Amino acid sequence: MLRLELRKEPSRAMRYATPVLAVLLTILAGGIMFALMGKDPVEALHVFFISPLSDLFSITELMVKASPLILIAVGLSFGFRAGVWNIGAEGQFTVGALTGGVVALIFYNVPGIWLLPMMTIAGVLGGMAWAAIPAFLRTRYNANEILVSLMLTYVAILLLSVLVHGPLRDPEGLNFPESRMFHDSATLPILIAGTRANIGFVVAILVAITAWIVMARHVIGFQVRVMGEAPLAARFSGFLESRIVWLCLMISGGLAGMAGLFEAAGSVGQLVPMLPVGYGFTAIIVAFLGRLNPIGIVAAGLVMAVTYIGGEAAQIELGLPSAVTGVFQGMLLFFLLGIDVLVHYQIKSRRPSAVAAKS
Amino acid sequence: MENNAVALLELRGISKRFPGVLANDAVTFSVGHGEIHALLGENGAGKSTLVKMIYGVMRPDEGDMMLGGAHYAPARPSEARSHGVGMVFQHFSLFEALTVAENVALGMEREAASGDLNQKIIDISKAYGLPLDPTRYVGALSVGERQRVEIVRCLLQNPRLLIMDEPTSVLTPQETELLFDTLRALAREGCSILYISHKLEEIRALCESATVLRGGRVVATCDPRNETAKSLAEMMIGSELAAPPARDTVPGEVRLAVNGLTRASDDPFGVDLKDIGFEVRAGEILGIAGVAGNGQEELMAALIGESRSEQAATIVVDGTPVGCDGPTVRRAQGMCFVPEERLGHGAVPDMSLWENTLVSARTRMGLSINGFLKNGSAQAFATQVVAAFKVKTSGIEHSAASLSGGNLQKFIVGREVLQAPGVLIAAQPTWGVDAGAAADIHQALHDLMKKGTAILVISQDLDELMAISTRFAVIANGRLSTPRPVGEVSIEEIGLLMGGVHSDAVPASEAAHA
Amino acid sequence: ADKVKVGFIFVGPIGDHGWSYEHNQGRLAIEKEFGDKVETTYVENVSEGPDAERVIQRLAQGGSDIIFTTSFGFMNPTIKVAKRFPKVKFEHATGFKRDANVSTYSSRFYEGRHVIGLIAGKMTKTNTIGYIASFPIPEVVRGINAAYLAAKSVNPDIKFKVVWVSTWFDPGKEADAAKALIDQGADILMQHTDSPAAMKIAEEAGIFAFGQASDMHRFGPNAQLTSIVDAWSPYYISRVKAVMDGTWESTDTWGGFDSGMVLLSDYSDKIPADVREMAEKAHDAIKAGTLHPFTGPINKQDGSVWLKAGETAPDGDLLGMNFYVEGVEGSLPK
Amino acid sequence: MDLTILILQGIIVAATPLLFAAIGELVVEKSGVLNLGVEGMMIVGAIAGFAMTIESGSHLLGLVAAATAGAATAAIFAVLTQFLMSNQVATGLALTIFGLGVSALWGQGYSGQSTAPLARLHIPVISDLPIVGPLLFSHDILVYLSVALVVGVAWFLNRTRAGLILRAVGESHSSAHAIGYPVVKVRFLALLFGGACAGLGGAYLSLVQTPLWVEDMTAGRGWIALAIVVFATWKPGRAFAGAYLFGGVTVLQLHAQGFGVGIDAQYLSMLPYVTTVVVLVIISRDKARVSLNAPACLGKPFYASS
Ligand SMILES: Nc1ncnc2c1ncn2[C@@H]1O[C@H](COP(=O)(O)OP(=O)(O)OP(=O)(O)O)[C@@H](O)[C@H]1O
Ligand SMILES: Nc1ncnc2c1ncn2[C@@H]1O[C@H](COP(=O)(O)OP(=O)(O)OP(=O)(O)O)[C@@H](O)[C@H]1O
Ligand SMILES: [Mg+2]
Ligand SMILES: [Mg+2]
Repeated sequence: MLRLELRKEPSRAMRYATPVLAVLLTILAGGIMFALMGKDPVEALHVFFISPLSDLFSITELMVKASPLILIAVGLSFGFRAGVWNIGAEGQFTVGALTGGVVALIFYNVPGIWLLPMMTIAGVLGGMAWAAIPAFLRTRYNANEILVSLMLTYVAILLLSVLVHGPLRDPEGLNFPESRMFHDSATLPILIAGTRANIGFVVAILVAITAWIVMARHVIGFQVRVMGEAPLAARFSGFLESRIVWLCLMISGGLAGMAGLFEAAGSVGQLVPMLPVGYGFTAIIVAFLGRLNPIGIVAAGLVMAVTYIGGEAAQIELGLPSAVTGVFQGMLLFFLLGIDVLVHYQIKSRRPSAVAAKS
Repeated sequence: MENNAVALLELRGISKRFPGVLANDAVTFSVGHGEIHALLGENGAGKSTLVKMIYGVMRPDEGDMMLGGAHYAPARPSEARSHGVGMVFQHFSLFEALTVAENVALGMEREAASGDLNQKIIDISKAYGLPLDPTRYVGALSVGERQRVEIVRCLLQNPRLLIMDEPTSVLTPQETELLFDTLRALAREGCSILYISHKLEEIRALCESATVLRGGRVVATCDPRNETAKSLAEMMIGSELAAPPARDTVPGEVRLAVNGLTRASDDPFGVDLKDIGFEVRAGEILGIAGVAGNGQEELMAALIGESRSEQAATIVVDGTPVGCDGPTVRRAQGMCFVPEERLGHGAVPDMSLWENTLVSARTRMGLSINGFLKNGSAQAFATQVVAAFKVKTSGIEHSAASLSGGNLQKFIVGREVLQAPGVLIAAQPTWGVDAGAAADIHQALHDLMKKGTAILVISQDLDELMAISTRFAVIANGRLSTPRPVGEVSIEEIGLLMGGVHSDAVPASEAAHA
Repeated sequence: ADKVKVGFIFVGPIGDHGWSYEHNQGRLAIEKEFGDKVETTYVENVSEGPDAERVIQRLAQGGSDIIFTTSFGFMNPTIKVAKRFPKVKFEHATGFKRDANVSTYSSRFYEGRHVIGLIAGKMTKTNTIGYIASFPIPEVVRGINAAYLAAKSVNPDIKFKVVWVSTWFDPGKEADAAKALIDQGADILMQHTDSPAAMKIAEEAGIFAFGQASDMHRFGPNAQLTSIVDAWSPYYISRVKAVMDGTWESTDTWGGFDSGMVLLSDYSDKIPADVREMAEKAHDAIKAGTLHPFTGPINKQDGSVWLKAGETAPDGDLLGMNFYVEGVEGSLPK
Repeated sequence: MDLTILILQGIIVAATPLLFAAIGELVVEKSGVLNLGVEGMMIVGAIAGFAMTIESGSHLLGLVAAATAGAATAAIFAVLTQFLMSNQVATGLALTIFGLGVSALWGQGYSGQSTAPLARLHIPVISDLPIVGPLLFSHDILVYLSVALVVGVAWFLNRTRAGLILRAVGESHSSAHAIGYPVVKVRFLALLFGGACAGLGGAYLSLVQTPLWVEDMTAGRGWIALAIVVFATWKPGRAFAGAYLFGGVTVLQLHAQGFGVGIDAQYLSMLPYVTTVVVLVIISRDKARVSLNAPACLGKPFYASS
């Protein structure tokens, strides 16, 4: 009979080992699932996990897919550490794309190197503005930010839809719901010619590094950590809860807005109604997979990107349905969360003398 | 009367091990029928652990128990209750958002809780002089009333054995007297009582036998009526007790002035502060006594700046009004604070000791520049605290949660004292700390006072306040009595003040005779 | 020779029983037609956002000879990838951008809408037709106008109630919309969304409905009068054949009844003989090119003249249609 | 029939799945656990109910399967959060993603299949009464079950000892543990109940509302159910009101379009979400009331040493 025993201190070794263990367990469980579906597990796993890393194009696409996940997850990690649950990054992403995109469309025929920075600022501000609503409603009216931010996601997506169907629609586009294509100085510079890998990835990495420094070495990060671990100690330390709530929502909203703008100005190049594809939600998993640590999040973002691109490869090469991706992501998170217990607890076998009933 | 030859409860070789601690080591003793039996020991000696096993919350690793001559091994509290064992917990096991009646029902068996419970509660609480309204929410009750709920819950089940884990630490002297009457009445009816307390005078007054634990082992059995408080204490700690430091300073200028502090509590079940005013001068220790839950938390929050006032002048430090400022500004002005709750308030449990210095010493010790943390300086400061206050730890990298309660308390007091504050405000500075460490902390406060710091100590421990403070006041229901020199107040008067009878209403001399 | 590799990218799940389902039927038809001379692959549930370009490129890299990108939102990604893979042939559904190796194709669903409009106009007892619409894009607006004009032509009292559900695919919402329309007196439902939920509701309510995209008979054996079926198979087979023969060229196909790309499923026997005859006549006339569903005089909703008497709508107007014709109630986003 | 009655009937259909999910989650939260995976449990219930009904031809078996599948999904959450002490927010999100994936995989063979909708009750005479007949006595069995659940849960929580214990566990798990209540077991059972309810809510979509199986058919209703619990301030009666309010706004905006109000449909589609936020704010403003009703241990992990 096994039981869990609280460790005196969280285990550092386990903190690093558990994500790896979780990925391995997911691969194992995935192999079993493929076998049950009548596929050769080795081949299927190869397609799912190795093929996305096997050529330049795939690797650049991994960067494209991972960039928004990393940006959003890094932002969310601040809130999640402080106990501020912004579940509506998807909406902030959408509004950021919208506000930044509007700048691009206003200057659709005015090129200039100032344009992209201006769009980025507009995108960040848009994301912040959308996140300000749950921040205000929580700090002022005590309204649960999980639900408010989530409801606002639906509103944001509908807002994008109504604007792209109406005022932002491409005048030469036969009234189809798409904006004009952004011109060159309104699109993100490409890193590797002939691919879609753009400057957004570099920005995402820089943001992650900055966030790591802030989290580890700056009072802002300290505040956030203290708030999450012991809210009373945060008050004792002189940190105001409402200010931390605002701070976290502004950081996560701003970065989600930036990610949205980068999607619009990067891999898509215009505003389309289907721009939000769930990055805001997946980023939540990425944040946890990366242990709410910005550097871990970079790794987790790439792992998550692999599951998406691997999922597509599995469809193309093995004819597996797209639902497999969701099952995979769910399993990965389950394993991670489950195994996480080893960071704080030890598995001990119950002494035989102790009576069986647990308390 | 039942046969007294067989003890009601008999423990034989009970052991219980926690990771790294042997909490109980082959404990053997017995409690007779109708006996009031004391269980003594320092903090962490294993008293609570032992009674939790008797009540079925935990199970012993080794040893057996006999109840009324039969084998007794309760697997869960309900089994203990069905054997006639009741318990009042050290940390209450109540539910704030539930009513008194619901709380009582939860502590009873289904059958016992049936019928007109409200009437039963009213009846029994009247019979024992413990008035209670069964329909009120527990969250709205005072601490004393909450304890009544726990006791009534036990009494309703006609217990053979009643276990009380530090029941008086939260009561006024008058309430304590009332409780003792109840317990004596119960004992006369044949109910045995196992009584845990650190208040040795109480034990001498109430109990007819005592078992002393040290480090989980039984080190002595005695009749407390034949002992002195000093001899009991020395049995507990196994060595001589140090004398309290002498109070030999002359107060200087006013360093902390609080005027007309009125504030509604943030907690719906909290206590509002009403027009609190006092001064603390350099070189003096003002002690504030009071029963828990009479506004101490709110006062502490207002002084720290966790809850701010609208008027800056309500709190003045060295002539600077800081009533509207937060803790950081107040610290810059010279204030330091030791909150009552160590883990989670004074320290972040999962952060290392050196990171915990950043919680309160950033400003005064210059542990950050431009918002960037100077980890090296923080580590150096933490090392200094650990050395100066003899904190037992294997390193400043270890988490606050890994320290024992007393050592963490030493660390927190040290962290504040070493910041050389002009004003130090400490709540329960020695709560849960053993006699040795308590003496060290008292000495540190004393030294600080001598250096000209104005110190305010809020405590429930009257003995402590009497020992260290120069002036003394009582907080009751959000009001503070007028501070007076320690020598001038009697225990009876304090009792009345703690019960909310104000010295403003009753002149001190009269109160003393009341 | 090597097998011809054919790639597909679908916007929804192939199990949606609407748009993606029918495109997948076309894929299966290719496999059936050419057997082991072809190899098909597909990727489903690709959103019309940032992922599309990668998936298309993957299909191209994977050696596809011809790739069908089956939703409007895939237009720009298709064009971008096509530039990088000049040897691969691309076929984009419902768009308007072409290239040397990019063809476009679409169906004149409005021809089907005309016929169901006629049937509905004749068969409604309450003179109220419920119309469940997705998004106000030209194709959907065109469908509403076509059905309305036809219904009006046989029943001057006809009223269309249009409910926009702002989704292509949310069965629950489509069902709620269907119920709302029925409650408001609609006794015939039309839909321009992809799930068969409305058909199910019509069946339950004992009223009539027209299916969309695929034959929804099994969801409403009594309710379905007919369905406008997207029949992509003939087009797909001919395009793959062209690749095999080396005769593939960039083209712009907008096929209707005449090309077999739009079909009406079997008429229900609930349709009275005279109505059926009228419907068949209209169908045949459209097929033969003698009848155009948008033939003037037609005014726009605001009363301004769109088509003069006898004038037929130019394709350009139809492709970008963003106005209601006179008589339709409600407003469109500007 | 009178349009008002028809609209009310429509609202009942739209509200019932929300009510099932919300009342289940309410019990879960009352026990101190926050399970954000309602959407995942609903969709698994939707496919399970549909698949079983197709395979067995029995709606009853379908409903049993839906409840079982919902509970089984919840069991994953329960094991992770109660035994392995994982973070409840993250686990709930994972459950949603997992549920959507698994249901899509499972449902591959069932899309496009069709079953008869769940029969509506018809009581001779009573069901034919004007107004009350169609409004109250002509629904499918699940509508009555959902209402019965509200009453039952309210009774359970406020009038029974087991309900008292459940509330106590949600209020203070350490006190409950100290006086001998099995915290983990209580929470486990509450989670299973919540899962079963969510499963039934899902089955209501696939067996009554549409009724057919399509991927992602819950389309966010699980999240709405979570919002309803908060704005009900954890009271069953108010959860009923919340579900009907949301269902009402959803249905009424469709009707408004049918009547031809000149507002863009997307703006109308935002209404239910905006309403939810507004009501949430109104309810949450009174901090004292929320904190009196909110389970104090909501979302906090519990570890009993020894
Ligand atoms: N659940 C637990 N897990 C691990 N160690 C524990 C646990 N409970 C108690 N201990 C340890 O067992 C020892 C005895 O604790 P116990 O609470 O019985 O002391 P006590 O005599 O009641 O002290 P106090 O006077 O402070 O109440 C202490 O070292 C304590 O830290
Ligand atoms: N839950 C726990 N898990 C692991 N170790 C614990 C736990 N609680 C206490 N300990 C360890 O047991 C020892 C005693 O802890 P406790 O806090 O009871 O000290 P204590 O004996 O009361 O000492 P002090 O008088 O300083 O308070 C410490 O070393 C502490 O690290
Ligand atoms: Mg201790
Ligand atoms: Mg104790």
